[in-house]
Amino acid sequence: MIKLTTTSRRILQCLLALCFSSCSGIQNSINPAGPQADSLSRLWWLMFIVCSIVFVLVMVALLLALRKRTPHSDVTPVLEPPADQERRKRNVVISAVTITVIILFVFLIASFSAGRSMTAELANKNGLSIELNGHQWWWEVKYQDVDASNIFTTANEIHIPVGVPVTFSLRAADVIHSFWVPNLSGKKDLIPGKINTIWLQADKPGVYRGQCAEYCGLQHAKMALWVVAEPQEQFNAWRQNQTQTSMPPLSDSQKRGQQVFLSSTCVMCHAVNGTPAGSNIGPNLTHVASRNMIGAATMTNTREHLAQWIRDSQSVKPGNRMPQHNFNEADLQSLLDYLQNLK
Amino acid sequence: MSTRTIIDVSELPHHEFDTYDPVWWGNNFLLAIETSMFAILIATYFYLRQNFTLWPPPVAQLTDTLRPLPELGYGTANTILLVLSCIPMVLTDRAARRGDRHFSQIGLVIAIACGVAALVLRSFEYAAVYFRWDSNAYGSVVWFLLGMHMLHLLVLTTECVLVAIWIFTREFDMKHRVDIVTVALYWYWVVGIWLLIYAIVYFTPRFG
Amino acid sequence: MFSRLLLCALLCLFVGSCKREQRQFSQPPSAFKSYDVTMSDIHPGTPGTQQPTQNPSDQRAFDANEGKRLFTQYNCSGCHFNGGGGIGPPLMDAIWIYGDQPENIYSTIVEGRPNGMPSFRQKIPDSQVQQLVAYVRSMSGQLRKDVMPSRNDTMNARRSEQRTERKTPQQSTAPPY
Amino acid sequence: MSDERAKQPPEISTSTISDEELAEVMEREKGELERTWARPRGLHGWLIDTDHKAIALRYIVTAFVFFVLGGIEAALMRIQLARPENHFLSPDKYNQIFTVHGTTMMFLFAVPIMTAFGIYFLPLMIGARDVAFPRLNLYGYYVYLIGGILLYAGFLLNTGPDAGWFAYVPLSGPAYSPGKRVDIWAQMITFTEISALVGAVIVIGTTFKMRAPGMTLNRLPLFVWAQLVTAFMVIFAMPAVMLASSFLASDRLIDTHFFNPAEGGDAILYQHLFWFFGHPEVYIIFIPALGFISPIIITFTRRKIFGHLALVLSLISTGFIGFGLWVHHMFATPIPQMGQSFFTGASMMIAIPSGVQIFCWIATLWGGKLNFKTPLLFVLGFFAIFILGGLTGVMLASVPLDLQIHDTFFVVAHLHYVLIGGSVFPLFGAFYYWFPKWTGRMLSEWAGRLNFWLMFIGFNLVFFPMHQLGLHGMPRRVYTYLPETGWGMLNLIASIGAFILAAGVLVFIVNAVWALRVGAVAGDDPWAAESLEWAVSSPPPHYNFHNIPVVHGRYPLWQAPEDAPVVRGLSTTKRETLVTSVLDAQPELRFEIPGPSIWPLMVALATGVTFIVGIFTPWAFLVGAILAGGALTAWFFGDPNYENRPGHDTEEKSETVVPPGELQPKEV
Repeated sequence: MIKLTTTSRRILQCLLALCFSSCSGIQNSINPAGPQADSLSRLWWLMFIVCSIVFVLVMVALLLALRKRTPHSDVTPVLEPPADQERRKRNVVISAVTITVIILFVFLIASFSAGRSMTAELANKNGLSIELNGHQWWWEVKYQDVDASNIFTTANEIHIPVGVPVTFSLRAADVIHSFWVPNLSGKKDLIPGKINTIWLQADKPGVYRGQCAEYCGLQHAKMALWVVAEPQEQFNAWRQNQTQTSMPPLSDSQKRGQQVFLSSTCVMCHAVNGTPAGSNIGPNLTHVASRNMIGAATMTNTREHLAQWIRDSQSVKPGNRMPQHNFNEADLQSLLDYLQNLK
Repeated sequence: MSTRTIIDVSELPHHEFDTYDPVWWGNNFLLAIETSMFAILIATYFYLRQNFTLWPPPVAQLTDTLRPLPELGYGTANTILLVLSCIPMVLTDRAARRGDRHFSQIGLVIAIACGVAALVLRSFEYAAVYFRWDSNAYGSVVWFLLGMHMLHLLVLTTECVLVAIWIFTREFDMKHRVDIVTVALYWYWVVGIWLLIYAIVYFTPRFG
Repeated sequence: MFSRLLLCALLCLFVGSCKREQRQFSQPPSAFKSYDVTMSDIHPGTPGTQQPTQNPSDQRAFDANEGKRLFTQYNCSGCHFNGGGGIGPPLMDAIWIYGDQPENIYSTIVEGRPNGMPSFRQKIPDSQVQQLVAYVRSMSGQLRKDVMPSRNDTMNARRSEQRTERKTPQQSTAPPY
Repeated sequence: MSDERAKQPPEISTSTISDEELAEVMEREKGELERTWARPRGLHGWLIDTDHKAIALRYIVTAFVFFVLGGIEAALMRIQLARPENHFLSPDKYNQIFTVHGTTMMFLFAVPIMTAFGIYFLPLMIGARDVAFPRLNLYGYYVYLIGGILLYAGFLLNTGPDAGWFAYVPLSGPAYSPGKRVDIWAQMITFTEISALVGAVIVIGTTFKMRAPGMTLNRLPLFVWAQLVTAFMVIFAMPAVMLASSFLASDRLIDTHFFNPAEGGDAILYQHLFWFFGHPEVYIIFIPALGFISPIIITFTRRKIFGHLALVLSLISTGFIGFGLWVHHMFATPIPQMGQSFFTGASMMIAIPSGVQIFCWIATLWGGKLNFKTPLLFVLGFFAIFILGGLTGVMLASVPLDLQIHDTFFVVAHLHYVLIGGSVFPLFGAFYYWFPKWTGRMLSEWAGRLNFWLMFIGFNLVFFPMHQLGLHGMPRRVYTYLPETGWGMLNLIASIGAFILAAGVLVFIVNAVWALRVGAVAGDDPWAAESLEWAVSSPPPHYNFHNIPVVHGRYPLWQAPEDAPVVRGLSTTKRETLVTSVLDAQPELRFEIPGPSIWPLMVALATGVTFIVGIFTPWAFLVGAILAGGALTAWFFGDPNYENRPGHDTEEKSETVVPPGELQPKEV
């Protein structure tokens, strides 16, 4: 009987938790914000409810089987149980198996149709196309366009217009990563030497967090990104800005900051369009100030965090590829001025 | 007083050929393991082939041929040798079954000679493959195929040597007659697998 | 007897792996010096601080491997190619113009050398220079075998560092070209 | 089998004997038999002992030690994840720990301990005196031990593998895993593979050829069926991972290009190879556990199992289908749609045989004379947990849904529900059920119940919240997470549960130690069970059966007639057992089983040297080959029974030394 309570406890806990979870979260697969995630969560709920019922039924059957106790004195083994009883059991078992098969068929159909809905109708629409390149441990985002002047590169923050299907072609620079924004769709792997494709579409504006879902080494845990879904015109404005070259330094401090940037380690890995800095080993910083997060969505993009990141990113994200820098205070401040000006 | 029947097995033999002997079964299942290993290895060969437009990959500095196909000479010689080596093995097998010590001694010696010769030929076969194991995936998988089979040749020959030493120096007892039959089986298997590998390594690049 | 053998095996392992597997991502800020960024690439003969002969990265497989990554990343391969040399002198042979010791290579990278080797002072932090030094020495097999990098995931230019036999360094005063 | 039919069945004479006479003869033979089968003296004797029971117990103890180590690693991970941005472990350490945890539980605990049960009980259940190849058996154990020690030596020396227990390339490859960490993983795989394959061959050989007269395939116990199916799966699955790990090692050590895309290699190839083994692996762990459940249910319901045939068939079909669904671990990779659909179908299909078995067992429980002892309790726990895990498994089989929950904590929850629920709970049931047979003493009943409830509640606390964590988007294998993700609460619950679970295991250890000292004496058959192992004393004598029994049904002890015939005529001075025909178990041979020998240990050491030193220099393979060759030669030329000649001193000294001549049963 204790078993019954534990079982029911689990069911209850499960239901509660799921109901709760399904109404919040910027990185949540059952809080869909796009057609794919939506059909997925519907598939999930179907399977979850059916499976819960099956589970409860089997448990009840088990408990009913256990209710009959016999005195321990009676231990003579039963080798020939009553035939009619056995026949009844056989029928029950057979029908149970049949029901299982039917349920599996339903699941199979449901899963196929869901899979179809995820790819089919988006595949032939033409929308935005983005090339996503996974690095240890950050995301390089290249916006493709027929018009060469609209092609630009950013990192760790993907802006997409609401209601427009976005095609991602996924590549990896080093090891296997996996691109996953639960609120929008399932995950796809980024595999060296291969090109993988996934379609996304956001129906509600909002910010959705994604994270690398294939173990990729030391900082797998802190390889995240943000997808910002915004109305078309807002998106256009953003893209307009991104295609520009970097803001020229205005104040003296910013000018010095640029000098520091160009004559120290920064320039070896980072690119700032419109300056000699053109390396693409680290994230492209042309519009770094316009981003919400730094360090692959590890910290919010504030001056303090930026300073901490430049000085000693290893304390925040041990093992990441950004070395420590011990600029003196003045240089650091002017560097920060410069970077924060890169809107 | 209650009595019970006795099944008296004291007359039963200690060893018998084929399915009677657990050793026979043990040996066959080891062969089954190795067979599935080779099956997967061959699958790998064809899987990797998909990544190449030309197989084996062309080499710029080769002028006479576009594709450095593995040269047939040594491989073919080895194949012929191995196939022929089955004849003494079959005879040894028969001899062991009917308990002809002298004959099986001769047979084993010939077999060992064939084994050694095959090993020597094999060491030339690697050179017949244009690529080294560290040149590209093609080289790697071909070397691995040849190497794995060579390993079996080596084990097989050693096993023959051991059995031979025994029946030359010690008694020609049932136990070791069973061993000879088992070794013979292993021999047929090694040859059979080689025919497959030979066809795949040397001819699939040529036809198709 | 089994246990004794085991003990020996353990000891061997320990000797090998005490330094080899160390992955040190950050020095305490005190360890690296604060400097004023000079605004030009010309450094009138200010000698760089000499590194101790013993380069800690020489013991660490991770560092040697990082060095290998940085070697292509910082485009050392642009001149030295995969060590075979081209615009710059080859690094995988036994001939050393400015010395084969870690501190020589360190100052070669930091100070630069005549005939085209630029100075990377301020451009590459010490820790990474050390990793590069370790890798450069591994190209001619100067490090322990179990520390040197194995093959990379790119086109197969030459056999991996861990399979290159150790070359005995010879000094050469001849200018590269 | 055809030419077996062709051959004349060998001569077998039958006679009758009164029980008194029989008892008298047996009394006279006893001493001789004891001496023939006894373990040689001292440490040396312990090292070379080939008694399948001794070896199996060593396997079990070793594997359990690794289980505890793996558990400790799990606890460390749970501490690290208990709250966001925790600094208890560095990412470097954390990655090593979860890799070693997975590797330990899969390769050093689950597979070996299941094999060990087979090695211990097959001969006892089918009425043989030892397994088919005792020395190979010993070799298998030593190789496994070396593999385990290698992994942990590496781990303690900061050389623990850190690329995950399935070590995907390129991360585990030469370019991204410098040092020797992954090489140690690859070689450890090789060692455990060898021992698993050896174990499989032994299980099959023993089951096919060493069954007591009358134990036709039709009467084979379900435990043995499970072991047999598992052994066949091992034979076809393990070579794949052996190749995968050797490809990986050679890529890392001698520059081959199997997984280097730039030279025509392929990263997906590794995943195919690994999962072609990796998925059957799950069933290799799980099917033997099904074999534990049936005897426990039979014993504690006091009735024949419902649907014996259905159970056997579903075991076999599970074995087959198990090979048809490895790709469902790779749905996120670019795999053609067609393939995906096929593997979805197969993955769902596997639910059917599992369902059949569950239903049959429940039908057996229904109206049986239930006796709620701890083993049965654990089996009931198995039902609750495994069914839940199976249902989430069906969800994971669906391609689109899998794309959401693949590689998240949902999968972590699922696989622990299936493996702990499906294997560890039955395993603990089996501990409680068979402990008396191993030691002759009973485990405490109330401690058993405490153990069960702690484990059951603890387990669900740890792993149930992980389902939600997965749906909330928490990927697996992260060493920490940001506070704003809101995963803190559920993770904390899980971490608390981990320690309750650990407490449960601790209770078991205390219980076992206590029982060994002062546990109630069990007697031969404390549960009044049906299978043959309960016919012999607890712990069983070295020679298992004095007279090979004759089996009359699926439930030998329940169906044994008063005057069951006995098999006589096996030598008492040599280690002989009866070999019978594969299908209908007709006596065929008096097979002489090799006795203790030092050479298995030597060959194992040679193997160890080869692969461990091979990490550092390829020359090791030459040296190792020579060493192994020498040892094998000695093995081959060694007298199979050189330790067991009469007069050779053993720890047993019997008073009744009768000249062997009189002991021949013919004169009875």
